[in-house]
Amino acid sequence: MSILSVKNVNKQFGGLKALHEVNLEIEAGTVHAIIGPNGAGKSTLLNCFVGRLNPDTGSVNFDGVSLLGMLPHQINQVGVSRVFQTPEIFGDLTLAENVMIPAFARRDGAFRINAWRQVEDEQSIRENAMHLLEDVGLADSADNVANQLSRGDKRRLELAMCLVQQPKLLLLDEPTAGMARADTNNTIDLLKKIAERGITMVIIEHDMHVVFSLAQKISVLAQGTVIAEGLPNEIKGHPKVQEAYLGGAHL
Amino acid sequence: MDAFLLQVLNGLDKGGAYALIALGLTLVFGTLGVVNFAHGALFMLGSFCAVTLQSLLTLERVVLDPERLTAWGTPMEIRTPYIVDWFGDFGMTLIDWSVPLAILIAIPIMLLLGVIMERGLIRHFYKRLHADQILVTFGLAIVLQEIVKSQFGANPIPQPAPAMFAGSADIGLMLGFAENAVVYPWWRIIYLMFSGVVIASVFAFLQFTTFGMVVRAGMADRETVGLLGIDIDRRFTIVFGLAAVVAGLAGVMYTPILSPDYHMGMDFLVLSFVVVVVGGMGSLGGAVAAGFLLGILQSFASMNEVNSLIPGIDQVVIYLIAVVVLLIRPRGLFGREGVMEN
Amino acid sequence: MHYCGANREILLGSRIQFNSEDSQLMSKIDNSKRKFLKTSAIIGVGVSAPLIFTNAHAAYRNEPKGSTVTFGFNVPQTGAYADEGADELRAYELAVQHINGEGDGGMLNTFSSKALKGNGINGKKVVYVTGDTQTKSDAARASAKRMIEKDGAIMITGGSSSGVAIAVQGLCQEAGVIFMAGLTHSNDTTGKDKRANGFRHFFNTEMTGAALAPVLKNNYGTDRVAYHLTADYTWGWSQEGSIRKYTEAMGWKTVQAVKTPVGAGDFSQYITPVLNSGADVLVLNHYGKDMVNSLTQAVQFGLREKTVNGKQFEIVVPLYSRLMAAGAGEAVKGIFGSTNWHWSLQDAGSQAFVKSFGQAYGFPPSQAAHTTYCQALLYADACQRAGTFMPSQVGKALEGFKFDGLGNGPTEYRAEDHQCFKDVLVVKGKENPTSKFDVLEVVEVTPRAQVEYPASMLGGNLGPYNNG
Amino acid sequence: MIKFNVKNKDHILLIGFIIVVALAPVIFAPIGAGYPDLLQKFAIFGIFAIGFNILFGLTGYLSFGHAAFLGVGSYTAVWTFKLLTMNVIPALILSTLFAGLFALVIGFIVLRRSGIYFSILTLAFAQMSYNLAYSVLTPITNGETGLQLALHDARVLDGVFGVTRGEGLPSTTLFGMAMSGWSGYYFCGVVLIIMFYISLRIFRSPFGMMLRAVKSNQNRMSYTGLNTRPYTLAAFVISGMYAGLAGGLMAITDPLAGAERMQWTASGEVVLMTILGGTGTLLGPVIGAGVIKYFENIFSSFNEGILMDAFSFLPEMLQHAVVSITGLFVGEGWHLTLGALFMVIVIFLPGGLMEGIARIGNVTRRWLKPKPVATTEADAAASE
Repeated sequence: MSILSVKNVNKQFGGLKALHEVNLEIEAGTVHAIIGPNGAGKSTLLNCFVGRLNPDTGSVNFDGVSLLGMLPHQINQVGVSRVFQTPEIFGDLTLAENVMIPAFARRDGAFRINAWRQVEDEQSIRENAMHLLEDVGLADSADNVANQLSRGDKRRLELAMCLVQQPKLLLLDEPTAGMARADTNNTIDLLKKIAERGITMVIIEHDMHVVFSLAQKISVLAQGTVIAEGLPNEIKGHPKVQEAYLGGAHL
Repeated sequence: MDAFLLQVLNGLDKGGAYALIALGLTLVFGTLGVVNFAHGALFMLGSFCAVTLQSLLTLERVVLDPERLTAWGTPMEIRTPYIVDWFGDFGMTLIDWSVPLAILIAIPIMLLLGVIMERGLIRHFYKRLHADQILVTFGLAIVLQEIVKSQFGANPIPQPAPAMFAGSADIGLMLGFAENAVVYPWWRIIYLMFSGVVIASVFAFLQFTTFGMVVRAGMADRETVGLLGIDIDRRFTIVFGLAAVVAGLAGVMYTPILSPDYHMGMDFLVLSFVVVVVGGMGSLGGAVAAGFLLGILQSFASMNEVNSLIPGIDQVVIYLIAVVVLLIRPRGLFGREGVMEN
Repeated sequence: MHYCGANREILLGSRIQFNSEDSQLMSKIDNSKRKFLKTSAIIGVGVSAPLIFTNAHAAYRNEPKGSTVTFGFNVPQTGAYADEGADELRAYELAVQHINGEGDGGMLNTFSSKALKGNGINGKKVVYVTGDTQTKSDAARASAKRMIEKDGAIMITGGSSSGVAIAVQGLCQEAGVIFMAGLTHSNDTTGKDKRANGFRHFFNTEMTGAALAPVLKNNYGTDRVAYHLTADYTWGWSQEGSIRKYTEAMGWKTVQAVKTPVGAGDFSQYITPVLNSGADVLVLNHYGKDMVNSLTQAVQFGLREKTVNGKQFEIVVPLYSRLMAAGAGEAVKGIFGSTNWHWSLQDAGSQAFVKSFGQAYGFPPSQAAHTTYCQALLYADACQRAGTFMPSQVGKALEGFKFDGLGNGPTEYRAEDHQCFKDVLVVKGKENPTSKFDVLEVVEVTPRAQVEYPASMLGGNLGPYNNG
Repeated sequence: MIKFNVKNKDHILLIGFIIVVALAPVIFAPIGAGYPDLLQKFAIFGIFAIGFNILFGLTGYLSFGHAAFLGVGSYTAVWTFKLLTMNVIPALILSTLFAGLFALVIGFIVLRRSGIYFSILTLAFAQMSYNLAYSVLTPITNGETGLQLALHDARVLDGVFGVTRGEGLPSTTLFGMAMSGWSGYYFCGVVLIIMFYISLRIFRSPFGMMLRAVKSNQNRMSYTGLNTRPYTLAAFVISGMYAGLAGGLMAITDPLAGAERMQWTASGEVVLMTILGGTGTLLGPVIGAGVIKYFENIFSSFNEGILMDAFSFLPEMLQHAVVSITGLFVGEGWHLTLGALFMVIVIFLPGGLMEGIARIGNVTRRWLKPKPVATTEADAAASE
């Protein structure tokens, strides 16, 4: 069953066609990678899923609901979480707080003045958050300020923040960008574990090692259109893909 | 029609002053990223350059006249400025021209003050929070104005324009209106031209010199310029000095219109911020455009016809425009995304 | 109400006494025993602080129980009127010296009432505390409250604007002390907003109108068209109203009256329409910095060189302050206005005051200094005559009090509104000043009869005295 | 764990705060501040700054127009006295409500922008309010003179409940207890404690955490499913209500409301109070408010006489020299001291006075028991 269905999406910036008639179906419970050279429109497409951009024409449906015209926080509330290329966390807050905030968002909705109860009274939220921090291996520094973390740890924190919301769809924008090899492998392992829980994931990634370690299905985007789609093995030898990547240097 | 023309002139004149004050402020914003609440104080210090020169030129030789007594019984003092003693009529001319002459001393003094301020204080606040910058520069502004107050008192000190420029020009007569229809003071016309020249010079300096190119690049993208290995620190110092000079010159030339007092910097502070923000943070062209826009609209709002229609509009027009502009254009007239939004 | 205990009162009083003694006699022989006393007095204030919760059984608010009585001088020390405030303070220091029998006695020698003997008031030495009004109502009330609540001031005096005067007057009424207004010119101070505990020596816009109009008539004729620029607050409106009333009565027309924002700085947009309006007189109902700027700029626009309706264009500044007029420089020359008092007056009282002020400070006093000096003296005299400092008794002693020798000719503190009635000066910017203090010349001393009006005209209600 | 720590520390903080407020007349007497009016000002501006800190300290939105809400509160309170009753409770409630309403309207507009653009928008609205209150709105505000009580005021409720009219102007009461002098101070003090406690709860609540998240990263908030606008608006309105309450208290202790209370300098003052004391800390704003009001009222009152007295132990020549130098900083020069203080604090204590206190605390603690303590972070958490 397809959980995210993208039909005939077009997006233009001035004279530049960023997306052209993009069609995409994401199967529930799978890891779907979107790859493509720089400027292919991957990030634009992702932004159309989360409400940062609105497609000029076409439709984006998530779980039967149209995402068009919805604001980012509304889209999150229907079950889509996103990890950014450069980790977006609450740098001035502690790790525990970083994870508690999304937990509150899931429990209390987009807005609630919960001003009289104290954070320490919210034991279940905190336990939940600590649990997630343990999952990503950051429980020891739960009460440290998030800004002090390394880039890889920030990414893990961001993942915990998304996972605490138990999303139906998790979008990852280059989750290993700028990471050392060891860190990358750790992240792959972590993502594999997440995938095993049955969470649908869409990954944008340059690193083919990551893509082929995780993805069950791959779509290739070039110059704003999907030029190929299929299982990892099919994509590996696809001539169009080779061409798009200038002789397949990456493969 | 003549009333309209007069208000346009008023607006341009005001706009010139606003633009001149805002120019330095936005320059410091754009390049150094510093919210400088002491900018009004620089304007005030500039005008006190004129006051200082005037009091130097009119240093007097005091002779006591034992024949005549003051009302409280001490001998009457007869005072003659030394400079008149030495140079006679030429001395009188020098005193008469003290305001334009003050430009000559204001440039080095303001440059020096600017450099000292930047090196001694502002520099250490580049990386600090804007709130900290506000507090420290506001404190500096108070300290500066209190020092001026202790030296010159709180009352305004008259600074007449040279006698040559006293009185007004009947512009209307030249344009075919009736006599006295469009009359405008010579000094204000000079001020308008002066602000035009200063604004043009600043733009030319930034446009056509290598130094200016680097500064403009710095305004567009500070980090990259830093990465290029250009010694940006020294340039920042000079930019701050330049801003101080521009504010100072605006102050010097404004003294015949507004007798300077120690508090005038604070009076202009809010206004200059509004101008800069309406223009768009860090946009030089925006500051100039906003200065003239606000000046002209303020003049028109003060017309009896407008004011009787909407009572009190002249009191709030500046702020009203600021609100409207910011609601329509989120970053002011020519502001860029991401500047001073956090 | 619960106020400072008597113990604390005395300790505070003694501390303040030392202060003012020192300020009066700058060069005195130091005395180590006194030093010890002072120190212990200051510590005493701290130790005795809890006593503030005990109730003093005083007959009235801040009744002086020791050997001293405390005045509170509330003047602008920061902001636009700081120089005027400094001058007021100088005059107050002089007044305190004279009341305590130091210095040359100043106007006490010419004052018609001889109650004060130069030994303080009711046998008590006068000491004082000071505060900064900042020319803001809130700040002025806060500093007046400090002087009343903390320093035990029996009377508050000073100020340089009507808004502040009315605000502080209201406070003194509530607190139960006497307020002797400083420089305040709005009708409201002793009109709409008058209070039993408040007294004003300074004149008001009504008197300015009545005094100025005949002089304007003599100099500019009856066929004139006036254009008013008015500072947009209560004093400005009051001033505009009075001038219009008296000039229109003698035949002038008012073509336009425009309100200008306070502190506008640049008035060009208000001045430019004047020439084309058909007006041949511009009345600037501005005071302080606004007056300096609007006058300088109006002259710059060449208005006075123009001929309109076949007549020379003229500018009028109804209320002059010499200190501020100096800020306008050349622009004031030949411009008519009014003032409460001027140091060039030749009567014995004025000369005595100018002499002692000039000798103490090296320059002549301003009208603000004069009015505050008079107020301090008048209050002291009333207390002496009443034999007490109780506000209601002192007030009764001031009501209807007739006196002379304080520089404005025979004067009366009218009982109905606590306003002084005296001669009003019409002045003109001097063409050939001999010194930087010689800015104005007196063109006419308008006799008191000409500026009197019925108290009911300005409304308001004194209410009863409050003794706290 | 930290939870336990925070709660305990909060209790100690609150109890300490109550003790200081209760004993303020004694504590502040030695420095010359132990009289009702100044202590009332400490409490009132403390409330104002605490409220401002909920907006600025937590969300990072720097409002330069908060004095407008204070002014609205004051006008509302005086009008309540004039029209309804001299009892202070309705005035207090109405001034808070009206200020909140005003803040809701203004906030709805200005919160469309952030950063300096937000600051200028708030400044613009406040300056418009001030200018209009000073001139055109005089029938409502009584302009420059300020809104005052009058003998013939309606005071409908007082009439209904048969409160007898005296000869003179009535004074504000709390069911018969006069609200000037010491009783006025204790009323303000109790309100201050309540407002401090509310602020403490907000700081430690999930809502407070959301507000800190706004300051930290609005983008992340949106993608976490949180709508930032209502959060900022709520903070804006809450702090506006704090300001209105403070304005109401000003009118209660001194029934006069002047337009200058709304001027930008008054808005700037609360900004300075907050930064001076320590932005985002619980106690900092109260301390900052106290310091600034102390300078305004006490430093300005030191005249030459008092100085001569204070330095009379010096030889005469030296005495005059010292007096003329110190004279620059007190009396009419008190602004200079304040300006210099701003600079010194921000240069040497970036976290405001609270940082200074924390540093002193750390040093003493290290000095008392020289083992490595992990309390520093807990301290920071407690004060943040």
